[in-house]
Amino acid sequence: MIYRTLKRESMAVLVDRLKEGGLVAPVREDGVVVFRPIQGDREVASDYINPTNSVKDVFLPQTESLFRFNTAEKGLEIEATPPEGPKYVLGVRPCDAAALELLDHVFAEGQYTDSYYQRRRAEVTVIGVACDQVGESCFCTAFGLSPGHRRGADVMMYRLDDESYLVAFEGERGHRLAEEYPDLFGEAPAEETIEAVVTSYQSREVPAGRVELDGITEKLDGMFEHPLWAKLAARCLKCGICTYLCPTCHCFCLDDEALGYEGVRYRCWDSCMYPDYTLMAGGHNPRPEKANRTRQRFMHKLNYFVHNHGEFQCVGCGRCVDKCPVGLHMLAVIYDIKGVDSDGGQ
Amino acid sequence: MSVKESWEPKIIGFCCNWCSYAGADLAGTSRMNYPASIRVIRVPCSGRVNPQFIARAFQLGADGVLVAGCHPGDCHYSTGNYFTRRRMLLLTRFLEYLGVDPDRFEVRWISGSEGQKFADTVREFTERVRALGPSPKKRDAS
Amino acid sequence: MSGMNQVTDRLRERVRELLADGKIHTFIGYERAWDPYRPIPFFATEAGEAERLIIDELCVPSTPKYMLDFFGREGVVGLLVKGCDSLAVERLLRDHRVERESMYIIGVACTGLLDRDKVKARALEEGWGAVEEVRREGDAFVLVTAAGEKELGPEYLMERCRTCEVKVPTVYDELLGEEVAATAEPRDFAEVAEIEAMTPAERRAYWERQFSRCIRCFACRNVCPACNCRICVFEERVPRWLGRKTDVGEQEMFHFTRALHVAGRCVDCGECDRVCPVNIPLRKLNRKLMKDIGELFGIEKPFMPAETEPLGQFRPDDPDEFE
Amino acid sequence: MAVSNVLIPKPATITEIVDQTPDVKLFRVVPDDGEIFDYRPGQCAMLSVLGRGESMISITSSPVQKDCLEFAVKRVGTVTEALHDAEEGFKIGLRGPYGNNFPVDFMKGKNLVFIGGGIGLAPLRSLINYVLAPANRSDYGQVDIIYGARSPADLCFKDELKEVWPKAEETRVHVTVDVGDDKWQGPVGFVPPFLEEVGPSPDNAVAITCGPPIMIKFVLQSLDKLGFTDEQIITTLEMKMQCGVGKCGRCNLGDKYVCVDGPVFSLAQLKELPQEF
Repeated sequence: MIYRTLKRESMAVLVDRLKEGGLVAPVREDGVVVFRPIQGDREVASDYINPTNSVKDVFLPQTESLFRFNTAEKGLEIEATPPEGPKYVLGVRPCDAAALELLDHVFAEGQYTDSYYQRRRAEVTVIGVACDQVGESCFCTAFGLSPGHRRGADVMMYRLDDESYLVAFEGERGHRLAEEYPDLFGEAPAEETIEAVVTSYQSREVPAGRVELDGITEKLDGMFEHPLWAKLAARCLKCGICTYLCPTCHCFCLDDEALGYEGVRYRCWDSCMYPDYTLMAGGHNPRPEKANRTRQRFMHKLNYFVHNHGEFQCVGCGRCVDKCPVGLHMLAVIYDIKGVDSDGGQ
Repeated sequence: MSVKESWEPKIIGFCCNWCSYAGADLAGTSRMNYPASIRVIRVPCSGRVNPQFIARAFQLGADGVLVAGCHPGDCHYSTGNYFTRRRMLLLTRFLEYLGVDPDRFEVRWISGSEGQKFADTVREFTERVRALGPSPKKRDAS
Repeated sequence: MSGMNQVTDRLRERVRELLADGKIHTFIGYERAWDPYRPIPFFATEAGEAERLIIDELCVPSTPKYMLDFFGREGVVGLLVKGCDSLAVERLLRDHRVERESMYIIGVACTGLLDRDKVKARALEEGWGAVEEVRREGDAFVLVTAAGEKELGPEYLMERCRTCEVKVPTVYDELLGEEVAATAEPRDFAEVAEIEAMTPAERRAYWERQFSRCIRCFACRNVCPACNCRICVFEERVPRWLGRKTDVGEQEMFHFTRALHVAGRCVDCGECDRVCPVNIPLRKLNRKLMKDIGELFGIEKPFMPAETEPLGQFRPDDPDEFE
Repeated sequence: MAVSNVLIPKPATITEIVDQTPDVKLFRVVPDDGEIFDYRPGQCAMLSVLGRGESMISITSSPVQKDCLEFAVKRVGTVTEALHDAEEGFKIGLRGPYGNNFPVDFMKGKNLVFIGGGIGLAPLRSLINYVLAPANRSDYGQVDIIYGARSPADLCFKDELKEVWPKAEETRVHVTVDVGDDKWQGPVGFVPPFLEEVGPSPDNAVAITCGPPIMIKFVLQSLDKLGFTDEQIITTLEMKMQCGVGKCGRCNLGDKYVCVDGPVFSLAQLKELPQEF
């Protein structure tokens, strides 16, 4: 871990340099802030709570080419398509950075790993910016995170004063960035200052994060058949906004596009909230109802994932809370789960 | 040779079976000259032309799209092309609204006896599209 | 002018009776939820749950589309319907996607809804805390919040409500609240004209920027009362109109086609705009078509139940600009 | 730097196609690099028809067969239709093997009762031929194969049912059809009552079943009547899958993924899982 400072005006210089290697950062556009590649005169946004899409877009893109194929002359050639993408992602909030470590459980650990994901994780430097504002929908502290947490981030910036940032560089990728641009970063401030700044962020109050999650996994163990799921699911629009914007949701499908002999197999996001997600070719669907699918989503995040990986599959970023058109989101559901008898009054 | 020089416009023509396709046939059998830029797709009636077809044509890289049907009042199915006319009036404006150059889209009424009109239409349309240059392709495969 | 909250007690009473008598098995209304500024659809299935129902000027989401979830199911569903929602009901009825007998409609006269985003922004800025009640006093709205009563002027009205002419539902089994006269501002298409005034290149860039943001959740389709096909063309496998790939051309194909599929059938409820997570101005697509339908065919309000679908009819003397 | 990914298949060739029923064909497949992966009975593989998609198919050949992989495929969807339209020599993509396998060690020394319906015989066949292979035969006791299909024409693996398995050591084959035809002289009726009629003893036995969900449901009831315990019943599940490696998210039953933790489960294990299949 090394600390440095960065002058506010040097931020623009840093952006310009990172741009050359390929940079994704939040951009304000038509009233929303979204992660976008920074090209041309696109300006990096500041003063946002969290971009609408998550940093997942960089590591597990919504659409990713896996390989090209050619079936000409009754043959078959398959050629892997190396993952493309930026080298830096800037403006990541601590919740999103932490979400990457949850994705790691799925794509970078265990019997099977995904080399494209791993390569991006190895090559992309995650530059976080600690949260100056806490959103009404933010609840990261419920998952042991905070507005100043560094889990999953290679670099984290904290506002030191009106003129400069305190920058923390962690691990190989973090240190490399510090070494690459020595002219941009100034000497670390006194240790007490560092301590005070970091602590002030990490102990920042997150009102919605007061929600208590103890025992919820165990309670859900007995709630598979609970009538709550049908009650919750009634209002679902089956749009999957919750899953697409979620930094930890990772379900995907594979899809071929071909013209003539040539084609590409893509990996594209999919969503457990879609009716055809589990529909089999013969017409059988193990999750035919909205209630089945809603149950799957919340059970996965609060129960199954915990059983498999030892932690919740949620970082409290609040995107589903903000963007679900009908308020069927993690916070509401947590309170509803806590509010019912686990036997459903049966 | 530069791309621009070697480039020939690609035009998709939706022609109604009863009038415009017959008109195209007549142009052919009468040995009239018209550019090979057009790929004719025969449809039972211009009313069959779903706006999706046109969107798909542009998406896959057509430089221009022509819809041709019987003259209003002469539809083989009495009224099909009246519905087409309403739809195409809206579509022309909508494509323009989305930023598609209106010169890339053309609707014409061409009867079975109007071989010359078909040939002229294709020639004029091709030249107009040629002046615009290639249309940006929006999808790599189907 | 009085607010919709005045009928809350009567609404709860009626729903309690209807559920207790078994006249309906479900009632779709609203409840104040985790975010009190954004009430959500609530499905009451037991008489006791009627107490949770609310109705006020923050109850924006449209309820009729949920009727499709009950397709093929026995029994009657109760539905709380505002003026705009009644047009959605009529849409589904005219498309033969619901049976009138399968619905028991409680209509409520509405004088305009609040723009929840605007209200929310102000509430957050000024720290109002939770809202408990919304009243209407004359032209103003009074929000009873944790920080006391807050008054909001008519500038907080939703854009679409300014020109609304259907304040009283066109279809209902019983009506709560007093009939209100339709006093609408004249409809204009300023936002459409703004795009029309751009150069072709600007328009192209504008829409490409919008469509490139699309995350393909298709919430706009799912919420739309006019998008009620049993199998959407974009779910068809053969022929395949849309791949899974994210690509501006694919997204454009989707939004272009959807706009034309609902052309002349759109009820201008604005739900597509509301649900879009990335602020694609979808209503500007539908409104462009609505504007042209008015100009070309003289059908100014194609969404009114008395009108025949503009694209399902013709006049021999329609304008003909094609040679 | 060479790139690879667990989701990228290897080219393979369909060397032979054998019609089984009007809608089932057997495909013999050889990887183009000549390396047939090691697998165990009950495992599956992903078959790609490039441009159409990919499907998880159970391997119906047994590991004792070294020259090729065999897949029995029913025509039900996009990919299987494309496979059915293919000719010998057609190139496909292949990756695998995936999933767990039948507990061949647990079964050692026991009598085996196979209960299959329709295409459900495909995964069982891998185990049957493994058990009946000379090298393994002495490890297992009596083998009963109880199999049914909608009609005589819909019986898969007719040669083995008629000619091969009945002649194997200590092996009995019992075949029924839902509806007979002019030539059919065997039993007629659904598999569950037929199973009760055959009445295999649960003593020192394991029942292995695969078939359509509705058949399985009633077979489980019949096995219960016959005295089989949940630990003695083994089945293999089918789910929609895209990745085969426990990542794409759709084939889970609770915290278990059918593609990696299954597809083979004992009834005892299955009862511990959410009933969502």
